Amino acid sequence: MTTADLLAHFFGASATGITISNKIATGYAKVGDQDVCVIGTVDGTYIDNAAALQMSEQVLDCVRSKPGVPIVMLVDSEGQEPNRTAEMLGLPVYFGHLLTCLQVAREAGHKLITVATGKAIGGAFICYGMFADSIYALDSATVGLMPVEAMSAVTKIPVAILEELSKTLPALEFGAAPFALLGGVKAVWPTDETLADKLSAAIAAATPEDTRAALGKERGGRPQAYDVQQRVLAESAR
Amino acid sequence: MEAFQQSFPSHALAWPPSRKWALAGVVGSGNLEVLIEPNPAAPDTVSYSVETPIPGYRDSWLAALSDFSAHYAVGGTTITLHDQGAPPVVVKLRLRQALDLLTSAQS
Amino acid sequence: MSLTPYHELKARERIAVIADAGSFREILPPPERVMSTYLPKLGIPVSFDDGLAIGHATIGGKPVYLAAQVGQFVGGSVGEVHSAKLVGLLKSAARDKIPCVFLIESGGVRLHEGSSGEIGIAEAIRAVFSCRAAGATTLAVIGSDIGAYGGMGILSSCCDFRLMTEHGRLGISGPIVIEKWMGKQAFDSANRALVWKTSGGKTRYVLGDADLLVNDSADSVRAGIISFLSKSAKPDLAMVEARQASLEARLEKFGQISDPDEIWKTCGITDIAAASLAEAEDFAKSFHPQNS
Amino acid sequence: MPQVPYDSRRRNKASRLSRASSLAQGKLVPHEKTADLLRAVLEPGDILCLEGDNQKQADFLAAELAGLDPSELRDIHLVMSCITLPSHIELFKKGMIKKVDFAYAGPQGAAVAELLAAGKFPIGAIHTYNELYARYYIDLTPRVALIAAAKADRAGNLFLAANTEETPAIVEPTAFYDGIVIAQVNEIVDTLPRIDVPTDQVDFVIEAPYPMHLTALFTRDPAAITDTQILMAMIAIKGIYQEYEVESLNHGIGFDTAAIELLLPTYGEELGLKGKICKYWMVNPLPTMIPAIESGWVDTVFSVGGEVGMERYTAARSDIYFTGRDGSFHSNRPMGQLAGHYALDMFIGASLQIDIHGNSSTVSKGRITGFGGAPNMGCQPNGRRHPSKAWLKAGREANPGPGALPGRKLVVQMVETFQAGRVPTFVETLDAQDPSVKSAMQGVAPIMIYGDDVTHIVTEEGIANLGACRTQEERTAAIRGVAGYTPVGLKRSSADTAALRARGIIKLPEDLGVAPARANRGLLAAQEIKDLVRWSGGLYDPPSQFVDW
Repeated sequence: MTTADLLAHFFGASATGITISNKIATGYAKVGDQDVCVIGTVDGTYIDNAAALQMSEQVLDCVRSKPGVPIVMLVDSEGQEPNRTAEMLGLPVYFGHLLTCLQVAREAGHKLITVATGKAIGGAFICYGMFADSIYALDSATVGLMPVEAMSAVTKIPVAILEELSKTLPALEFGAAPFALLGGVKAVWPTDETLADKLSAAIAAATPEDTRAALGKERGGRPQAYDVQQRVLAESAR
Repeated sequence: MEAFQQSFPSHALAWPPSRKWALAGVVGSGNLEVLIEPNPAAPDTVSYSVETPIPGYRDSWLAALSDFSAHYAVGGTTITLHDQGAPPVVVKLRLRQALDLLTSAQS
Repeated sequence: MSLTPYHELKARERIAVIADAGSFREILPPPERVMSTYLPKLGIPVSFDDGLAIGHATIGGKPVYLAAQVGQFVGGSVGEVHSAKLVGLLKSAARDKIPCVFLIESGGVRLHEGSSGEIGIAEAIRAVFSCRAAGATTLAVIGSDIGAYGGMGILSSCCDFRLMTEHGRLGISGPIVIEKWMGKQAFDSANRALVWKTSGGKTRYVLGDADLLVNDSADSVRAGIISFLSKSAKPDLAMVEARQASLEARLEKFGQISDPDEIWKTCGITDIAAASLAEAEDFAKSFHPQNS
Repeated sequence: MPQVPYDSRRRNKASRLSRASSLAQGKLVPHEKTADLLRAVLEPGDILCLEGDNQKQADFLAAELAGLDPSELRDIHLVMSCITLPSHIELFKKGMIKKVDFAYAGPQGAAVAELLAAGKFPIGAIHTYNELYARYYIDLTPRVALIAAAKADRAGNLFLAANTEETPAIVEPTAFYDGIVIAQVNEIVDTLPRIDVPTDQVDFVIEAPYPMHLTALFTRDPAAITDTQILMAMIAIKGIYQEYEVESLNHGIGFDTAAIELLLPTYGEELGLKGKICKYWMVNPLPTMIPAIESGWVDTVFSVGGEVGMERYTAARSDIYFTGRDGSFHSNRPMGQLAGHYALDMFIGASLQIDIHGNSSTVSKGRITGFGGAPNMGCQPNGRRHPSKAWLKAGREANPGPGALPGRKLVVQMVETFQAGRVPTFVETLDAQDPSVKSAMQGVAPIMIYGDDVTHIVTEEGIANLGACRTQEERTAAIRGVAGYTPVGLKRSSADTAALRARGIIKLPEDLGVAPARANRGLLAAQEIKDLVRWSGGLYDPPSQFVDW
């Protein structure tokens, strides 16, 4: 599916309000009758310092000029740019700034909704999409830390072993469905005509509580996280 | 991963120890972590539990642990070792450090 | 009091020299054996604390929550348990409105635990901002050779403040990954001088990414931490707008430079060799960082 | 009447030079014409010497040589000290070499083993350094030598800079027996800082398109020294350096000896040993010696080679190091090895494996590494006559008979009982004794240091004084006594160990008054490379792979 098709699925005719420049989408559109601000990556692009600034500028514009308008984050990015100059100029700080802008928006009453539309991998997902109130993924999206081949290359654990283990450990599997089992996305959406309605409902339902650990426990994909968090909270309260 | 348990006779630890537990070392290449916990039920015995990723050196481990049990009063403790390829000299050093920490005055 | 080089210390030794003597009360201490369930399945040794010691302490008499990562254990990496301990601690800090200090030494997400650590870091980042919203100071202390990379580099950049030594490195992609991606000509990961000039404490301080640069001694780090405990940087629109402008200016000014020495020179450092050798605090005094 | 040869080599050299004459202007040949030059001067069957040791490489000439077609170059008898570069391996893959005599193949050990298995590595013999250089004067004199120098002037004089190494040992026999010497240089200049090789001994000079490869082989980062190594260093200082008053010595390149160097200004000072031990050294300019030098411990250092980054420091410390008229550092491998053989109280080095007889080896199965220079120093110099305190004391302990030398060199092996990954250092039988390894060595096991030469073994468990043992059984019991929890150590009898301890043949840390609890990195005079730079007053320029600031 082309980017234009995808945007049309979500935003209909209002998708014309979204500009794509350097594979970064920014602008305003409507989901049903609801005005939304859109930031995102397309075509699996790598996120660098400039891309982060492009998105943060859009968030700031929204906070300044469109009080309370929900911010929809679309994610189709292979990762952060592995580049020495980017690192030298402080890539993590650019990402931290983007996240801080989103926090300012959240505190100003903007809802934050993410849809992983394509690749949503590693740092590229952490640096904005995973910060949302509610996170969703298309069934065709490839979501996760990294494919098992890449994992194998770094950990030196053979691919066959990782693949075998991933049958019982969704954390090691790569894709939207296993990511949902971990609580990392709330729901996986089929790419069809109902996307706009689903997004609209998701915006309406969004609240800022982070429920991912509870969800991961409930769905069985991340059995320890919630309990450990709760134990720490209980012990620290003594 | 090879795992084994073994108990040795040892003189009783000076009682009571000043802490409920003590940890020495880290799990890292050529190193290990040692957790020592009092076990008053068996004051003249020390029980070891070892996990190591390098199989085939059980005899070597047990000889080192036996020597440590004989040289130091560690009866009435259980000691758990998570190894990542530590040589015996480091094993004995961490055991000593953990024991010192368990019995030293609270800082 | 200790002049021991901070970067040489292990996590628990750091806690011992940073916290007021005897004040540290560990949460989920080693005997609780809250450990990774993934690593044994991969034949990798586990650790009693999963590479993270957390607890309550006082530093300079002020109550804090304190976390220290064990860089030796799977590179200080963040898996399911490790991240859950971080999140629990941060939520405790937000609830109790007391500062949270991280002694960071981590390459980022623990690959062996796949996406669970990734989601865990994302949760921890949300929790960092809960602290900031509550006015509970979050401070990243980066003074180890492993530094703060990957998701931990991003998390550090979300904290109110970053304190670094020249041994510390702050980044996302490590040099080996970049070398693989760009080629050895563009970035030789064995060229440690370039690696440190790219991501090390001095360059991060020059560019304003580290709020404070201190000497590599436990005492200096402790004193530095104390200096932040009564401050916070609660995010608001004015702050992020100013930051947006400064980050844009940085990209404009330095975007075409590839040699980090050029950045130092542009920032007014004339004798690069002497500045490279200088003690961190002397270095920091010698010029005004490019800041936001 | 048969024709008696008088000057056939000289006439042969003349014809080779005339074939090459169109390629050179004087002695200078442009680097683009290197292959043509090699084609012109080389003949099938030549003994060819290619300079390359474990630090300095005639890498451009090696690459040009490997680029020739086997139809142009064949039946070469290669003589060289170190088979180090991929281009060296290429010569064998292409089948150009009919025989090879060498000393060391460390970095290419696995590739050499593979070639050997494929029948493509026709070994003449594997030597120690000085043994090979000696044969350059006897039966392996090169017809053509390809060497490396830092600079040349237009007349063809050469400047070798810090890394003189073995260049003179190659050039002299070649030049004086009508061979041809071709030098690659980093640059050609009008005036040389000093002349190390006169143009009379040089036939051609080529300015290489890139500087010769130099490895910082002797730089040990103090940050990587472990507490165990510090413990062993303390044991060695008290149990050997102090005990024998070792004045002149050689150190290896390991972290164990680096720890000793860094303990001299702290632990050694505390023991009051300054001025009494470690005054005269035959060792490369080790960065980890800077604190000891700056603290006034060291009188002189002579070296077999230079070390990258130590150029300004050595030049500024000409009371310590040997320097030329230009002020810069000078080294010489054969002479350094000779000095190491005859003029030292002690050789101390590490090893990968030691057997129950005290033999040691760095060979592991599947790798052919050879010897290098350690055996030239790690042996008893039976031609030595001058006494020293340490030599006489070790000699007395050996209880020589009326027909024996009165003294012994201290030959010390310093090893941890286990290598990384819990691989035991002490073994009943060396990998070097494996038939597959021996067959490559004409049936002789490649033993680096022989047990009969070794006087002491130092481990983290203590010291075994093999020199004072009376029988082979005693020697084995002493080795088992310090072999810790290795399979070799587990076989010890506590009665034997106690008896040897009572006689002082085994010394444990407590016997020496060494407290293991003190063995930690805080005792090092420098804990990281930057500390060494500070000690040097900014004169040491560490290579960028060692810089983390």
